Order: sequence, then structure tokens, then C-alpha cells
Amino acid sequence: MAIRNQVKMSLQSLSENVGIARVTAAAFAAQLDLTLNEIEEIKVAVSEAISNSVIHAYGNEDNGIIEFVMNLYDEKIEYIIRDYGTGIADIHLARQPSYSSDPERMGLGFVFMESFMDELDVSSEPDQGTIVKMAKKFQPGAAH
Amino acid sequence: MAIRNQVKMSLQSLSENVGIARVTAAAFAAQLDLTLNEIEEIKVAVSEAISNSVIHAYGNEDNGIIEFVMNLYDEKIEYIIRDYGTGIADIHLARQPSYSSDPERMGLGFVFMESFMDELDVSSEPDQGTIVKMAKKFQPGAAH
Amino acid sequence: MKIVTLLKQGVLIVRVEGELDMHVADEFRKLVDDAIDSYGVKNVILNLQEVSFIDSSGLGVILGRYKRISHGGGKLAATNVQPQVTKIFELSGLLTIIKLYESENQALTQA
Amino acid sequence: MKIVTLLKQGVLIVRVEGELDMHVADEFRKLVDDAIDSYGVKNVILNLQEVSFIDSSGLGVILGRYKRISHGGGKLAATNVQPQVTKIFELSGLLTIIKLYESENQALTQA
Ligand SMILES: Nc1ncnc2c1ncn2[C@@H]1O[C@H](COP(=O)(O)OP(=O)(O)O)[C@@H](O)[C@H]1O
Ligand SMILES: Nc1ncnc2c1ncn2[C@@H]1O[C@H](COP(=O)(O)OP(=O)(O)O)[C@@H](O)[C@H]1O
Repeated sequence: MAIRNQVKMSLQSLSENVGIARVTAAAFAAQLDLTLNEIEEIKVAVSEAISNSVIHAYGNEDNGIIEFVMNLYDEKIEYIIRDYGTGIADIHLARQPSYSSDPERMGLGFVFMESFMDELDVSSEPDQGTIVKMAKKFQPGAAH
Repeated sequence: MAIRNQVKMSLQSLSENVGIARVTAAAFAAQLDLTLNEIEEIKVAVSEAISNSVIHAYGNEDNGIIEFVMNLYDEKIEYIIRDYGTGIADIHLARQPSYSSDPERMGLGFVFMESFMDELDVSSEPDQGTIVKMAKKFQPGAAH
Repeated sequence: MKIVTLLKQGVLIVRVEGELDMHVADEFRKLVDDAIDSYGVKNVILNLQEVSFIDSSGLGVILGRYKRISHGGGKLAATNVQPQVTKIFELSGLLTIIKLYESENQALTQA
Repeated sequence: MKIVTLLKQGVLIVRVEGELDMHVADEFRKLVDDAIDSYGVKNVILNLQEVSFIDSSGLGVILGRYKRISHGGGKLAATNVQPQVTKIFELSGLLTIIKLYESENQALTQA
């Protein structure tokens, strides 16, 4: 499948940048004739993944780097979020609904990513970092 | 001057991406208490610079890469647009109001960048590419 | 994010404007907790009419306020919730503990 | 970008919605030129009420339409222009050749 458009971003692990990433993800999705609802879903999923890198991977330190790649294919739009932080020891556990390593948090990030996107793939290596890849499918011909 | 936040983007030279860059530039500026008018000015200036890379540097070929860096300092917000395209032989001439190498265009891109930003610096090398650096100053303390 | 707090019939009304994500979560928590303390109230209504976005970080801070309020025997309601925010409430299961109303007055009379 | 075209008192009205930049410039040009041809009119009014953004690429395609229309002895006016777009028109010098009006009807009676 050929990539029809690609936008790459590199963000510091600052909470301000969660909103910036979300807005850019929505603008990237606006190339397609998605519904407002679908765009909202993408915004939530991206927000969760980037927040996780800021909070969990980098423990709210502001000097971590988050790489955010957006790919447009003929039939899907893909968002890849990569950090070089703590990593996840047990991905299966991490993806359980309500599981959070932080008692103050809800453990719903992966649940929302999974509900709102059609594909979700998480790979991680402790102390190396985490890659979250998610995609939404659409009818071919939905591009403007 | 220390950088307080930095967002880097890498874009294909597609006309779709002009709007995506503009939206991201505005979201980056929204960290500050700028007026709506100032945000609009930033959007126009960024739009002109990215459009120039797509149109002039890469002659509307879609496989060129545009690097777009946003820096937030204590007293200014900076946008750097870099391409690896044709370059500009005579920068002084290119910056003249109404000068365009394309008879269909208005030659107002640099005029708008200069009017809407407080600093504008253009460097270029024929066949190597062009770097446009522009910044808007603000009162310290305008950050959210 | 902006917050306006006021008292209506002994209930604290919190009108929120903006996007409820991790960036504003701490500030939101602090502003609401301070308002609860300074007004000395038990029951709180969140008017979310101007909240255009919420994610799990935003939900988390609302759940935290719920726990605090219910611990003191009070109730938390939300009003004027936009559809995309309602959906997030639903999916999270938060609707089993926080009731939604169409308006502040409806929440005041029915809660 | 969306465009609606209609005829009012023998004048072509073009109602534009969106951001007028290089991405939509070609389409805008084609749609307006096709409408001029198919309605066979001389005078054109651009209603820019829903245009929230314009840059020099957008101006360029408007100037191109002006040239074409004035070449055929017609006039081009713009109405309902938002402040940020008006500023761009002003700075570009386009206001010396394209008049702005508050509404389509004002343009129709005064142009
Ligand atoms: N990028 C990441 N780096 C390190 N750990 C992560 C990352 N993303 C998720 N996790 C781990 O997975 C757990 C579950 O994540 P999530 O479902 O988003 O819930 P929450 O963010 O509320 O904890 C987190 O508590 C954390 O331990
Ligand atoms: N990134 C670039 N790469 C190559 N040439 C450029 C670039 N930016 C500007 N130029 C040259 O400078 C001229 C003036 O640019 P500008 O003021 O933006 O007007 P316009 O885009 O309408 O031509 C262009 O016509 C082009 O020849």
C-alpha cells in the first residue's frame, strides 16, 4: 500500500504539546471526508497516546522526545506515536481496562484507543521506549 | 535565550500540507495570550513560506521535503521553514514587492511575511534550498 | 481553560470552558477544590456546555472530584454536556455514578 | 472549499466557503470560470462571508478572475468580507480595483 501523504512531528514531552498534536492529527484527517464524530475519535485516541508518553514514559519530565508520524493510505489513516522512555514490561496487562500503574489515573487510555480506532498495535521494550501504532479505515474515495 | 518549547515537523511538498502546517502553527501560538489578529498574521506568514517551498522550490512535485520548526522563547515565537529545492539566486530581488518568477503569481509572499512578523531572515543557495526564519515578539508573561 | 464558579440554591455551579485534557487537569482540580472549600458546599454541578473535548485525563479529574464530594456526603452532577463528551462519559462507565442533566435548573430541581 | 453559484438580477453571485489558499486555488479558478461561461454573464459578485482565511495564492486567483472579467467589460465586487481577509485585500492593493460591499444586495444596487 502506497503512502499518499505523510507528516512527521517531533515534540517535547510537555503537556502543552498534547493539544498541539491533537489539532494536527485532526487537520491531517481533514484531508478525508470523515464525519465530525470520526475526527473526534481520532483526537481522543491521539490525545491518550501522547499523554501516555508524557506521563508514563517520561514521568512528566519535559526533556523527552515524542515522535509522531501520520500516514495517509488509500484505505486507512495511520498515527504512530513513539517515545524513548521507560517502556512497558507487560503490554497485555497494560492494555487491560482499568489497569493503571498510577492510582490517580483511570486506566482507560488503551481502552479508548482500541474503541475509537480500527487497528491498534503496541510494542515496547523496558527502558527503550514504546511504539503505539493505530489506524482508522475509511471507504476508498473519501479523500478530498 | 533558552527555548521553552519546540515542535518540529517534516512535510511532503503537497498543497494539502500548507493548511496542516498553518493549523499547527496556530496551535503552537495558542500557548501564548496572543490576540486573534496576531494568530491570523502568523497563519498567513506561515502559509506563504510553506506555499513557496511547494510551488517554487519543488515546482509542485510532491516528493520534496519541507522541514518546519517552531520555537518558543521567553519573548518571541519563531517559525523556521526549510526546503532542499531550487533555491533563490537573488534574495534581494525575490523580496521586492510584486516580484515573482511566476507571471501568474502576485509576488506578495515575502511582503506578507515581512508585514506580519517582527523578524524575517531568508538564506538560500541555488540548487541547495532555502531557509526562511521568522519571528513574532510578545510581552514576556504572555505565556499561559 | 476557563472556570466560573457561583452559588445557586446552596449548590456550587462550576462552568467550565475549554478542552479537558492532562494539560489543564491539575489547574481544574485545584480551582474546583478551592471553590468547594471556600463556599463550604456539599453538592456540585459541573456545567460542561463549553467543553469541546475530554479524554481519560479529564475524566480522571472529574472522577477525583466525585470521590471527594461523595466522601463528604455530597452529589456531583453534570449539565449541558456535548455529544462527543457524553460518549466518553458513557464508554468510561462514569454515567453510573454521575448523572447528566440538560440544564443547571433541571439538575437543581431533579438532583 | 465549497462554492455555490446563482444568478441575481443578471449578475453572477459566487458564495465561497473555506480557506482560500494554494490548495484550493485551481479548483476555485475552474469553478468560477465555468460558472461565468455557463451563465454567460459580465458582472460577478464574490460573497466571502464564509471565507475565514486568504493568503497571496488566494488573492492571486481572485485577481486573475478580475482580469478576465474586466477584459470582457464586466465588474467584480466582493461582499461580506471578514476583517482578517479585508486586511489582506488592503495590504495587497487589491482594494483599488475590487470594491467591497456589506451585502450582496448592497453590491447589486450600488455597483
Ligand atoms: N508510552 C508509555 N510508556 C510507558 N508506560 C506506558 C505507556 N503507555 C502506557 N503505559 C502503561 O500502561 C498503563 C495503562 O495505560 P492506559 O490504558 O493509557 O491508562 P492510564 O494512562 O490511565 O494509566 C499505564 O498506567 C502505564 O503503566
Ligand atoms: N522556497 C523558495 N524556493 C525557491 N524560490 C523561492 C522560494 N521562496 C521564494 N522564492 C522566489 O522568490 C520569489 C518571490 O516570492 P514571493 O514574494 O513569495 O512571491 P510569489 O510566491 O508570489 O512568487 C518567487 O517568485 C520565487 O522566485
